[in-house]
Amino acid sequence: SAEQIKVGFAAEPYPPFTSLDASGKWVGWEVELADAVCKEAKLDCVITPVAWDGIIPALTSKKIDVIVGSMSITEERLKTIDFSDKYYNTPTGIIGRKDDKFDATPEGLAGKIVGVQVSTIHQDYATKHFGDKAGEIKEYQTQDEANQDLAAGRVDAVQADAIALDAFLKSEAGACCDHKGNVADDQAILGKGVGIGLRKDDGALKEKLNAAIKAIRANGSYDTFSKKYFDFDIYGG
Amino acid sequence: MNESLYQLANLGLLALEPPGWGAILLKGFLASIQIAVGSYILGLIIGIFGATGKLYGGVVARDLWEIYTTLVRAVPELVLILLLYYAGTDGLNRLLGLLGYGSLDINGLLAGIIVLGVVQGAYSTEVLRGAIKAIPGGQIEAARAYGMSPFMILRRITLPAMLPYALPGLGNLWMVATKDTALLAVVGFTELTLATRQAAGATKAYMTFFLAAGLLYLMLSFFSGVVIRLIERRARRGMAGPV
Amino acid sequence: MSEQILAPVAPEPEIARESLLMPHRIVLMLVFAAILFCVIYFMRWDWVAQYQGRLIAGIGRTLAMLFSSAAVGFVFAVLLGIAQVAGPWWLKWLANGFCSIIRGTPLLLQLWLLYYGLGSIFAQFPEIRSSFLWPYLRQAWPYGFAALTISFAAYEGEVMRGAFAGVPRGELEAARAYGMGSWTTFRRIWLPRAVQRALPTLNGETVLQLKATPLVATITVVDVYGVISKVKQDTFLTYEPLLLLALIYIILTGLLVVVFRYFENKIPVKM
Amino acid sequence: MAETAQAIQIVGLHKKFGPLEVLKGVSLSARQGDVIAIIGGSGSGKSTFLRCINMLEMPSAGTITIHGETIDMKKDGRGGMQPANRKQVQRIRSQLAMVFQNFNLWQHMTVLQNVIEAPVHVLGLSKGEAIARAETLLRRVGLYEKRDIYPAFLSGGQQQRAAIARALAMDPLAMLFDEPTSALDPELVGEVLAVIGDLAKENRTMILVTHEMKFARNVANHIVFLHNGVIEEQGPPDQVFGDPKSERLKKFISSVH
Amino acid sequence: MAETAQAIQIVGLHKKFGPLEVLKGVSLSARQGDVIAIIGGSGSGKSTFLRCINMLEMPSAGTITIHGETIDMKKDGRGGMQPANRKQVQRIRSQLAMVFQNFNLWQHMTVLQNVIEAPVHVLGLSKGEAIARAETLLRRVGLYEKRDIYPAFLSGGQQQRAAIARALAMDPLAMLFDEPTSALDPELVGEVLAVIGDLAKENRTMILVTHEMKFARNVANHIVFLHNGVIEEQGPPDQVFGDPKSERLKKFISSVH
Ligand SMILES: Nc1ncnc2c1ncn2[C@@H]1O[C@H](COP(=O)(O)OP(=O)(O)OP(=O)(O)O)[C@@H](O)[C@H]1O
Ligand SMILES: Nc1ncnc2c1ncn2[C@@H]1O[C@H](COP(=O)(O)OP(=O)(O)OP(=O)(O)O)[C@@H](O)[C@H]1O
Ligand SMILES: [Mg+2]
Ligand SMILES: [Mg+2]
Repeated sequence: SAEQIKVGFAAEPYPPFTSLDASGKWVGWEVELADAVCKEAKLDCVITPVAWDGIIPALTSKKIDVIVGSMSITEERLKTIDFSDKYYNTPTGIIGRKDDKFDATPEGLAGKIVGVQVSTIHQDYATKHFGDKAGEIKEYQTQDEANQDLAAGRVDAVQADAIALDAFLKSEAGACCDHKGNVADDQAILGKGVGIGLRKDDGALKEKLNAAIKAIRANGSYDTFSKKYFDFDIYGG
Repeated sequence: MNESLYQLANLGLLALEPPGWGAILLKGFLASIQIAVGSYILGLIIGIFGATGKLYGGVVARDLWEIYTTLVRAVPELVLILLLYYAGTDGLNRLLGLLGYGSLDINGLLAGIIVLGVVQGAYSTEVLRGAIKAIPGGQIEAARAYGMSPFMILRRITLPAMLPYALPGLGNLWMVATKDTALLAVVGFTELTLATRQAAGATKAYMTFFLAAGLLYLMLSFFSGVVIRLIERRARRGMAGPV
Repeated sequence: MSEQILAPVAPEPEIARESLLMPHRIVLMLVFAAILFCVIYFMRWDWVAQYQGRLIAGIGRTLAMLFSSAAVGFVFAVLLGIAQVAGPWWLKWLANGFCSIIRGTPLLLQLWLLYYGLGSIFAQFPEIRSSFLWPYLRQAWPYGFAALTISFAAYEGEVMRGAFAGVPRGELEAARAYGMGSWTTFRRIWLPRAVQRALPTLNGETVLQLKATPLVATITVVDVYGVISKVKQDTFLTYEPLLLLALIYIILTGLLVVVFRYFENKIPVKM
Repeated sequence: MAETAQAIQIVGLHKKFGPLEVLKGVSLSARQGDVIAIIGGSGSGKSTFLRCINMLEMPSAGTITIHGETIDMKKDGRGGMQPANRKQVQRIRSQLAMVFQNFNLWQHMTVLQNVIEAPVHVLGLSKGEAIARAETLLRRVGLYEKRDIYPAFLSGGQQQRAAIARALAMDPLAMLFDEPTSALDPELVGEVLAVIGDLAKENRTMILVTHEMKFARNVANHIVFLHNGVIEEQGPPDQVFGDPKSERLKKFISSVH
Repeated sequence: MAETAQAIQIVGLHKKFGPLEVLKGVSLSARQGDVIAIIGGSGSGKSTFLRCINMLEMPSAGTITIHGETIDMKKDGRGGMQPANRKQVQRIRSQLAMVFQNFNLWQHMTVLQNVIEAPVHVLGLSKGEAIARAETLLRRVGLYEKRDIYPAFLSGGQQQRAAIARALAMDPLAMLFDEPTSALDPELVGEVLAVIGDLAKENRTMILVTHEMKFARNVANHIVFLHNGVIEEQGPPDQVFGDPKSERLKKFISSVH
């Protein structure tokens, strides 16, 4: 039978990539991606939700075998874990309340409270680029909480993956807010896109996953399920 | 405007059938109860060994149990859960690896039970130790005088005789066990609290779900309270008046 | 289990009085030293220097949370306790209900209910948003403080109820017989006597409260637990930060116990 | 003059506990310097009567006059009475110092603190003054050395002497003793009775409930025999003990001896 | 025959508690049917001696032989002794039924459960058999009606009678009583002594420590006077009580009467 691997998701909702629906199923773009990759690589994948905060320790202590969690490939993370090739890449955006006009620049954010999710590239980016000017960089365990606090007025701006922000803005709760722009790029922090996280000694698995990602890109299934979620090319440049 | 207030009344979100989230909550609740029961029983077993070890064990055993109970009771459960959850299973797997076995698949439920059980064990140890000390010494001496073996004394006399003294403490511990399951939310285990947050996150109806979960916990604690009182009354039937 | 188990329970040697130099103790200490050595030399601790300042600030915030919530919570606990012992039936009923509800639900849930639930409702009222309270209400710590305070009040309310009820009636009667009014009796006799009785329990409960404080990190209050979480996420280390955190809490617990011992010993109680 | 000489005057005191009428019209007057001993069988209402005098129990009917001041009472809704003026009751209580059977010392205070507590917080004495007075009194009852000890570490006799010092510190118009020695071991009774005996010699107004007949005879100048909630017989000790009139008193005296 | 007739034989028993030597070489032999009363002042070592017989205390030296079987002991490292064979000790204990001063009934069991506990779980009787035996015995000590009551709800005398039934249920070779009536109120002593007196008439081997001299004289056929850890004097009751030799015994007897 097929090799069994445990696919780690963040247990906290991260729409439209991974979230639980009312019937208890995990749904979202990344779930479909994981399915497609696993099918292609002939792997028997078991979805294993873990706390985002502990997702890397969970990987290294073998509670899970791969991370499919919109985790960007960065130098810092590469010191601890390994990544497959990227499977999507999106710009980083900033949103704020509609009645509050500002730009996604250090100057625009001067004095503002910026919410980010912990241990994300956004946290590092915001700390480095906005840290001095902004009123405070507030860290949240989940993206969802950051968004929630923006709606509740407890932060002025939220920096995150533009797509995730877009999903929030489209939701009922996101009606309060709009997109203020994307931040200037910083490859060293924002990385080279999102990849599947792996343990360092898992070379064989990495080969398989890379081949599978390439294959679903080539055979069109990647585009098929992406269309359901996005009206643009999420794979990026 | 008063969207959340409106949602408070939107009980449709709690329906058992999707799009209601009732089933998810109940599943989480069930998981909470499973963990609570499991860890409580594990804690009791550890507690029995701990209490007898502390009272009757050799010097080494006594010191080791003392270290265990002191450390566990001084460190926040949250920290212990993180430490044991990651380090515990990691260490176990490494040990198994060293011994040449494959890695063990410890699922979240089992890990949760073990982690909370170890925490509960420290408190159980103290409760049971106090209860055993409260047994009049003569009762155990009488058992010796009638030729009972040490294990039989433990089984037939010590454990049942200490029960009335231990029950109030054990009752409290059960209440703690039911509530400590919520802490597993921070390691991503979908028990009631995390299920609540997932539902709340998906629907943004925070108040509705938090209050619903609170009600479930309250029901559990109320029901437990009734059962504990019944058990206590039964265990105290041999005692004249309140202790 | 040797014949030892047969021994009557009474003669339980006081561990503290035994010598630290017993052979097995020395072995234990050696083992401990070896573990300590391994921990120091085989694990990474270079980050400690870098986070030192934030750690100290975090400890400060933890202690601030602990003491402020315990102090305010204790005032409420006294009220809850006395209400249950001496109040009219409806007040008894209310106080009792409050204690049962808080004690019956997890603190984590209460915290989230206050922060995400109540907090988001506040945000929907422009009146509140424009009021002078808003700068506070939009922060996280007031919610953490409120949740911790309420929880402490409920648990201690039970303790104080028992303590108030346990003060011998005769001592209160003596106070009345010497012409003290109800407030003087309460302030000079009933309350101090009840607190004295409750001190050992309060000690334990305050340690429990200390251990509950890290939960506020889940609503973005950066206490020492929050700082350690950050270390974990920045460095991708797991065990080292958690071990340090455990050590910090052990030390704080030890200090609390010592402080309470001091107060307990101020009024000797005959065994 | 005749007014003030009448230290305590009680007229027609009734006390009901629910349906049970414990006191059925008891009257008593004590002049300044009187030492009155109340004797009687268990359940005859002695404690209740004493506790009514300083309003620890509310009488159901009757008047209580302390040094010419009658305590105002009003009807509560449920057929009982209640004090009309709480401040007055507190003031009168502070003038009638009660010594309890179980001492009722405040356990969280040292002996000295116990003695100065009420003078400072009820009478409003300065702390220094109260301490000076307390130390004199403690020396008198032979407890000066124990002044910084907590009551739990004293013998019963010492505790009762501390309680007497506490009562004396109020410089009361009259002292009320409810079986001050019955919670003591026989060996300790003597030391407490000695202290009370000394007080009696000083012309202090005292009302004491006691089971120590010999002591009552020696110390009191008036004996009241309570039975079933009424005063069955009263008079000077020699008459009451030497020549009891009623059958019941005769039986009581013979049973106690 | 001479062997088995010797029910209990103790030779040169010593017992030290730390530096304190409580028993300094006590020897005693009881034939089948003997009733031996041990008397002596407080602290003379009576209880310790009785507790050594069934090894509730480990003797420091000496031998104990029950119905011809000598209990194996070996030296422990620290100058004391310990049983060589735990099973043997348990077996012998089950043949020597002890009745304690404080009854020591198991509080979590009813009277009947107390009585059948050891027969079922130590002797291995079937439950039905044990209950039948227990009911006979309970009837004998007059507690049949109380068989389903928990001990806490019995009077002291009833508790002690239940404890005696519990001991009898083991059908023991000998019974050991340690001051079986001294924890009882005076009114209740009689009922327990009556039961023990009946047992004595039945030719049951018994060793009893008692302060009830009159009872000892009536019931025992041999009196042992223990003083300071040695047997100061022993003999038939009439001789020991009627014509004591040693000064100490004389003094003891006169002090007790
Ligand atoms: N608070 C109360 N409620 C109901 N009944 C009471 C109360 N206090 C006293 N009594 C009853 O009143 C009666 C008289 O009690 P009291 O204590 O005055 O007797 P006493 O003469 O002091 O007896 P003793 O010598 O035993 O102290 C008793 O029958 C008692 O049961
Ligand atoms: N477990 C023990 N540890 C140390 N000393 C003990 C112990 N048990 C008894 N002793 C001491 O041994 C001495 C004899 O005690 P034992 O109880 O045998 O006296 P006894 O003759 O039964 O006196 P009593 O009539 O008061 O019961 C006493 O001095 C006692 O203090
Ligand atoms: Mg009385
Ligand atoms: Mg004895």
